[in-house]
Amino acid sequence: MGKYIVRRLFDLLPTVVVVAIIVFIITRLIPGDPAAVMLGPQASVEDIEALRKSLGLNDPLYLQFFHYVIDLLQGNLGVSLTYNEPISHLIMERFPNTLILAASALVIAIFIGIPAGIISASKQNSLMDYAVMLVSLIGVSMPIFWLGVMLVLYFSVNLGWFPATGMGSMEEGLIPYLKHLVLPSITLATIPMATFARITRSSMLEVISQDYIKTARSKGLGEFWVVCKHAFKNALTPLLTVLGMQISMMLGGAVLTETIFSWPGMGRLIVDAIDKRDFVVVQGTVLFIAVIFVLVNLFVDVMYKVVNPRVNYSSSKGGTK
Amino acid sequence: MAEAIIKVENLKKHFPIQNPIPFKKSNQSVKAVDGVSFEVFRGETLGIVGESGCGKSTMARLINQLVRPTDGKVLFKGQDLAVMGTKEIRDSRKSIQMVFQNPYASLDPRKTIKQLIAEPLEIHKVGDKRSRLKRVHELLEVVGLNSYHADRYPHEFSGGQRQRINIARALALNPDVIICDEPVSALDVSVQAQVINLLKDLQKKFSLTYIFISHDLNVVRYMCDRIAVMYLGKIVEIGSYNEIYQNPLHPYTKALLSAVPKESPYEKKERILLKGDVPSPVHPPSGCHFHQRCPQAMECCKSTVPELKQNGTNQRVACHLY
Amino acid sequence: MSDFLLEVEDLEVHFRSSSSVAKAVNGVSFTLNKKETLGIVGESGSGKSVTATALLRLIPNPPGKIAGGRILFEGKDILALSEKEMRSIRGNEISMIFQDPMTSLNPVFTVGNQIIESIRTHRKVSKKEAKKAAIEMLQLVGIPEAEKRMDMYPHEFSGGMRQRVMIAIALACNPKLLIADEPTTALDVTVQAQILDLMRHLQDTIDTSIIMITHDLGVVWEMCDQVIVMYAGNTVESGDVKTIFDRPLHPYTWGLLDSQITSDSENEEKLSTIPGTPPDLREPIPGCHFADRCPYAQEVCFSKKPELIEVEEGHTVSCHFQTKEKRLKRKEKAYHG
Amino acid sequence: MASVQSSIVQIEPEKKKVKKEAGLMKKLMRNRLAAIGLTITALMTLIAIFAPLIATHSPNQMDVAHSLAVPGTDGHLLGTDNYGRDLFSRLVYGARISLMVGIAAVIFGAFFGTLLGLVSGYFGGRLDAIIMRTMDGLFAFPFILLAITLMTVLGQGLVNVIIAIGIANIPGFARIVRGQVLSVKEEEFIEVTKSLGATNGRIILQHILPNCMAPIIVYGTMSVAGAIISEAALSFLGLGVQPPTASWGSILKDGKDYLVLSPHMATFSGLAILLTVLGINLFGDGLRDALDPKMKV
Repeated sequence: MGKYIVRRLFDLLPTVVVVAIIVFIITRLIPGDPAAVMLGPQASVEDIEALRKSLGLNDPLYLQFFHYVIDLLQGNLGVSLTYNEPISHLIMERFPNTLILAASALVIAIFIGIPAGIISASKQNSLMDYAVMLVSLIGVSMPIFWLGVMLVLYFSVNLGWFPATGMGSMEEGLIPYLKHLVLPSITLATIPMATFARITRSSMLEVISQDYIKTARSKGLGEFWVVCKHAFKNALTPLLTVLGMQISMMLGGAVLTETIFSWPGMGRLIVDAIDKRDFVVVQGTVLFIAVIFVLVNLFVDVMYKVVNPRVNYSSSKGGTK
Repeated sequence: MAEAIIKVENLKKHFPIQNPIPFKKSNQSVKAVDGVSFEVFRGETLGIVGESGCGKSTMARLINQLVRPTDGKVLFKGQDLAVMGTKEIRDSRKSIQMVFQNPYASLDPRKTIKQLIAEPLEIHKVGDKRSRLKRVHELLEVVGLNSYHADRYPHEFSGGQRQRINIARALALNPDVIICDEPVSALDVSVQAQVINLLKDLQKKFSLTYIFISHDLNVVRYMCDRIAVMYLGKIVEIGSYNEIYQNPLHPYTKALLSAVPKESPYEKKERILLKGDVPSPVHPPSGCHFHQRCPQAMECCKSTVPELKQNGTNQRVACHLY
Repeated sequence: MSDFLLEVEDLEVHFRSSSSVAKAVNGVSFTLNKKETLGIVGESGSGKSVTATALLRLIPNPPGKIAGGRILFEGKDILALSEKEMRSIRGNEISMIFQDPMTSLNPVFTVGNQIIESIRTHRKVSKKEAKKAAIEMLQLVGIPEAEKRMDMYPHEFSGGMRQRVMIAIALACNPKLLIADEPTTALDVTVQAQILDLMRHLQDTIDTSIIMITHDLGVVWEMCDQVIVMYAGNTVESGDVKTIFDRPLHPYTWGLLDSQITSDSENEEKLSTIPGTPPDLREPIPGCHFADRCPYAQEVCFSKKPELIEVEEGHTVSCHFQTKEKRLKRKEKAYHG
Repeated sequence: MASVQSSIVQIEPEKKKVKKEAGLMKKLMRNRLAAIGLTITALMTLIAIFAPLIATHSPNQMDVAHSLAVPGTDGHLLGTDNYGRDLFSRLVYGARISLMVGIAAVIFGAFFGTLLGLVSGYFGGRLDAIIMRTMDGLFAFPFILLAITLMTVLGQGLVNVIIAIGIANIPGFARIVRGQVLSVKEEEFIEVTKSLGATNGRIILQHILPNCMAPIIVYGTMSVAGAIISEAALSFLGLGVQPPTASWGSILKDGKDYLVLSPHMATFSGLAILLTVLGINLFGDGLRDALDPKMKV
């Protein structure tokens, strides 16, 4: 297993390199002079030029890239032009907030979406199945920024049950803290929840027609065990793939959700930074999110191996050892 | 003795296995075909039999260079295909055609029968559109289908009919040799018989040479003039069908023949049951590959690889017993 | 009467699709004695596998449905049992093994786990005892180093070894009947010989009856006492193997026997074939299902379905023409060795 | 030895396929949900095409005196926005933007993605490694984040929205197509074609691409839905089309600011997005079931 993880890490290395290159290129292509933006409209040409120099913006691109890589290797993501703070601090400050939001959304999505999919598959073509499928189809079609706005409209503005914006702090007690969390996490959970339900259903249906399910039934096992033990464990593999992808989608969705609910997370940080043309922050945070995604994928790969013994350490064709 | 149209010399194909440790080259490989030599004479049918994993399918693909060999020669009419460039090989495929095992998967589902059968003609730029169409109708007739089938799609045909379409396509360019890779093993017995009859008729009519690959000893016996028995990438015995069936020499050939199910409820069969499984082609046993399972293994079998030696008129066997 | 272990009467299985109903099994009857082996032969789509699956009531519903007939197992009407009672029969009194050992074991559980599960479903034993029994089963089916192999996954086994595991699972509770659906079709000849040998050997040891479903007459001659020949959802002929071999009466059986390649099929001589293809079972067929392909078919064959008639003790055939002349039309071959 | 397949296959499969090929449309229409989806999609397309005929007002005509009117007042079917512009007319014109961006971006992404996927999957080796690592790299960015960053590079504007969403769509297509190519490549009929002496170009264009079309079409359809949402999201963040051009996302953005005073702006614009996307997804599901039931989207 250790060997396997190391191997996967090596496989992911080029992806990280590509990510770093893409981020670098994109941020250098952002139009507008960051130095000028930073110093404001009253700044003199000389001041701007001085700042450009100190930021290394006048260096040729390859040299800028070289410095960027050197910095990255030292774990240095740069210093924000507008916040005057190291990017790593900003990330450390904001990321836990996003993590809380994403984690609670993921929990909702998994614990509702997957069981719904299983029930739907085991009662194929029943009323229940149609209901789950229709609701989940609406779920995947949902513009979540609209859903967020609507939730605010009904549950905060009209009913006043939950706060519309902001993130509570633990000092106010657990209940207010959770109240702040409810609407954003439901908003963020919608699409993954619906996706899980759909994928669980379709992969369960595929697995249920396999020969080994027939074997399990011919042993005299009850339908519950056939479905929940024999079928589900096999259906997990495609589900894991989707899980990895959904986590990435959620980091994206967080951008929108955090904007709606004024949630002080990474998403807001990025949107604000784009607004202010603070390309160092954009560069750092986007890179950070991409790396998180890569790590999530590594985790998913390792889980594959746990769930599915057929995944081989090597990629040899022959199953013989 | 007839002229050898294909001659294979010391042919090898080793598929490398990726090393689990990154950046390290692996020295392990699957030895699918491991030093095989034989010849095929014009107008005959050479059968290659063996069980799954013995390398017979790779063998088929090596002959027409669908798989490039690791080592060795494939002489077609005296020219070595193994050293040819891509373009020359493409030309050589005009004369060496193939019929595959799975009649369902071997026809592109999105093409009509007409397009499928005309494809080899198009590829090699034979004739114009009209003459190709004429040829398609001719070929359909030859394989026992009707010309009105030309505009249909493969899924509208049964397995047997599809195999006829495959055969028609293989015939389109008037090849010298057709390599048949398990052409009837996916078919029901009654349909099997139809396709076998067709193949035999066509051989006479167009003086074709067949290389017939199969795991079914009865089919091979019925189809072939000479038979090569493969085990773990090597030929263990080769000879005329009489020699192989009446007087099998290699213990593996004997076991294989004895395993064929009875032909009647009255037949009493003496079975030679082999022990265990076929060993991995990654680490084949030392010496004779068969020695661990061989009922007649001797001490020398563990260490020395037996050569394929002449025994009788045309029969050759790779065994220390002879 | 209830000497029989299993009696099947007029079994009908239908598959419904949005626009039509396919009568996959259309009136199959047979009986099976204790310790006997019955072969069901037929080509693709003859309904032989569906029949076998119906015996355990494992036809997927929808789209499939057992539409008629009776299945009596030791006198009990299987079709009348509750799902719970049925479950206590599956894997316990009637077991089944399937064609493809590559796909019929669950890839994500260890082999040992799968045998133990089978035992613990029907026997109230501790995990430890079940494990011991499972190891014994693996040894019984000839798997070397059984204890070590218990913790391995199916993909680490060869095809032959997996089929042995399947047999171990099926026989773990000493069933009275084992249904084997093409158990060796996916295997190489030498492995097939091993598995058939194992099944014969185990049948002697634990006294089960076997229903052997196959398309290979060789396997029937090898294994079976009785045989029924199926064509397009119908039984066309049944009897003990020697009778069917010596005195086959149905033209389809002739075709099947003659299209086999045997050691005395001359290299130069043409193989006999059955022209045409099986009928579409979704269309109503008023007459004999084989009439379309039958070289001897008369008008009546297309309009009236033949009954299954007992022509001699234990030998039944479903054909309108049971006259001696017709029998003579088939050239006699002397097979007896 | 895969010789056995056919022996227990149940009666139908062969003829069933005939029907599938013959009546894709029929099959789709028999699937009631797909029919509903197709109807919604067609309706939206018609609205987009005939927007000038359907809209009751000019979409950009301001009337500050009647701003934030309640639906139904003064001939404003769905009321007015904060500048007094007729909401119904703006939504009708918004359909044009949404559908145009959705379809154009997907065509853009599908074209390049398919090209890369074909090359990568068929030739394999180093080329494959380079292309796929790049795609993995792009894939590592959450879709919307990639679109946002690209928008900041490209600057606002309709064409740039299309390009940004189009680029963000490339890796998805490349992966789907590559996966499909890898499986089609292993099919026996490809080997047959090789054995006939065909060139790689012929094999790719004549045999591989046609056999990849089903997933491309299905994935493409569903991507249009995604692209419409992305456009709306970009406009919602103020990064999409420039005001005063009416777009569902920008209406929703304005609506959010007047949520308490006038919730209908946000409600109706969001409903328009949801309905359209739902219609396309319903249709896409039906297409998938008809063309490529094994696909997971």
